[in-house]
Amino acid sequence: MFEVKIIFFSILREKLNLREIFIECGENTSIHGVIEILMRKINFEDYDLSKCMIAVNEDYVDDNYLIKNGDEIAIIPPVSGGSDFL
Amino acid sequence: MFEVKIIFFSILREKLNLREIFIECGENTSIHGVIEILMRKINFEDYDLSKCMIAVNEDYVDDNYLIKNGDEIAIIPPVSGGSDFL
Amino acid sequence: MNDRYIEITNEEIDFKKLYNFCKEDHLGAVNVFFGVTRNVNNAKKVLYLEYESYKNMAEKIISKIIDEMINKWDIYKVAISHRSGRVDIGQISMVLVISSMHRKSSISATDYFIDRLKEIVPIWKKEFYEDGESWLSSTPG
Amino acid sequence: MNDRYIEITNEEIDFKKLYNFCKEDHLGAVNVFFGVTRNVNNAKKVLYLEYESYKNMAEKIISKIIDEMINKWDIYKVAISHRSGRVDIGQISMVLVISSMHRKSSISATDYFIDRLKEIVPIWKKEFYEDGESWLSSTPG
Repeated sequence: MFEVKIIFFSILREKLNLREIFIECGENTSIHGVIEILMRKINFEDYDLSKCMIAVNEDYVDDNYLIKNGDEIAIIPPVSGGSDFL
Repeated sequence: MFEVKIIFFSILREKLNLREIFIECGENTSIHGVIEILMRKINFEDYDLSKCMIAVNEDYVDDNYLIKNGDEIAIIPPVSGGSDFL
Repeated sequence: MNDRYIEITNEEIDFKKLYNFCKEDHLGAVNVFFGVTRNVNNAKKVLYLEYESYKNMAEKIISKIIDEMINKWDIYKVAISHRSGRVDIGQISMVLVISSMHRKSSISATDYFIDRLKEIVPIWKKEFYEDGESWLSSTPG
Repeated sequence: MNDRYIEITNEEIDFKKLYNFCKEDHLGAVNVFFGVTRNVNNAKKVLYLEYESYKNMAEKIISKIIDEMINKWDIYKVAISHRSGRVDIGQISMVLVISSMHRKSSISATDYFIDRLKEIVPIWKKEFYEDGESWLSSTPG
């Protein structure tokens, strides 16, 4: 078992009133598995996590990525830089 | 008969060492006719006038345009504004 | 990497610095795109806005987009500055400068950069109105 | 016409003036293209150059091109300044500013303007080298 940090941004950060949490998970846990653990721990209400992208250590990864000790996982809601000028 | 002013630019102006001339022409002379008069008056050497566009009173016209008294005719060699940045 | 300058900043964007970074005496074309904070969005009056970013990742992803651009077009240097924090109406929220020999490449690359920015760069915008606030989601366009 | 600012000038181009002319609080996008005098052309070292223009006609034709652009794209304001006379290496020879709600229109219109400039605006460039000088002719590209 090891601990990984999960960070939240923008609408999710505000909705959850949470900037980051640490969760425990076992060897060979995938991003998919991390999200499942997260959804048991946290009430996301009506927020649809599936529209978020996931980054590990500042790079996008897919659901099958296997997390390692010390990974920083970020939940990335749909971005909106540049929406001033469409 | 009336007089019209013809003005030259850039490579033609330098080649002819001439900024403008006045030529006489009759009613119903077309641009085509003006160019013929001009070629009898001036030695253009190897310069191919057919690659120039013609403007009358600061608007492009075609060869059939009939000149009027007081018209300002400009011989426009191929332009090269913007050739710095292709 | 000496071919790019990337910043996410809380300060007013210094356009001249970005321009000078990109300009070279053998280049003929410098295209600059300014994103400006609008006072209206979706027919609602906007008072000001705030950008939030995942700063390090945003800079890293922008650098990857620049790699993509350099693979696609013959461009020379790229400088990009995007605001974070509060930005008032009429203020510049983003400046993108691209230099190239020929103008077609810097203009096409500008368009491409903004498409990718709106897809994958972790920056978020929140608009503040007289009667509330809302997080924006990039709309296609 | 309050939607355009056009000048052919012997002075250094004042970018800020053009930008301020085009910027409006309800617009999100301002694209700026800088044409810069290059120190090399066709593998020849250029010392400086001179632009000659048929000034009144150039301004009139530029205004027609802007009409064409406004018919094709949803753009808001256009400001263009083109140098005449001697321009040194690294100096700005042209600035084109276009503002719009959405960036696609100002970027596309920028590209279009430059195509048309090189076709029909009566401005000519002469390059000066160590061993001579030559009038340029716009090359396709």
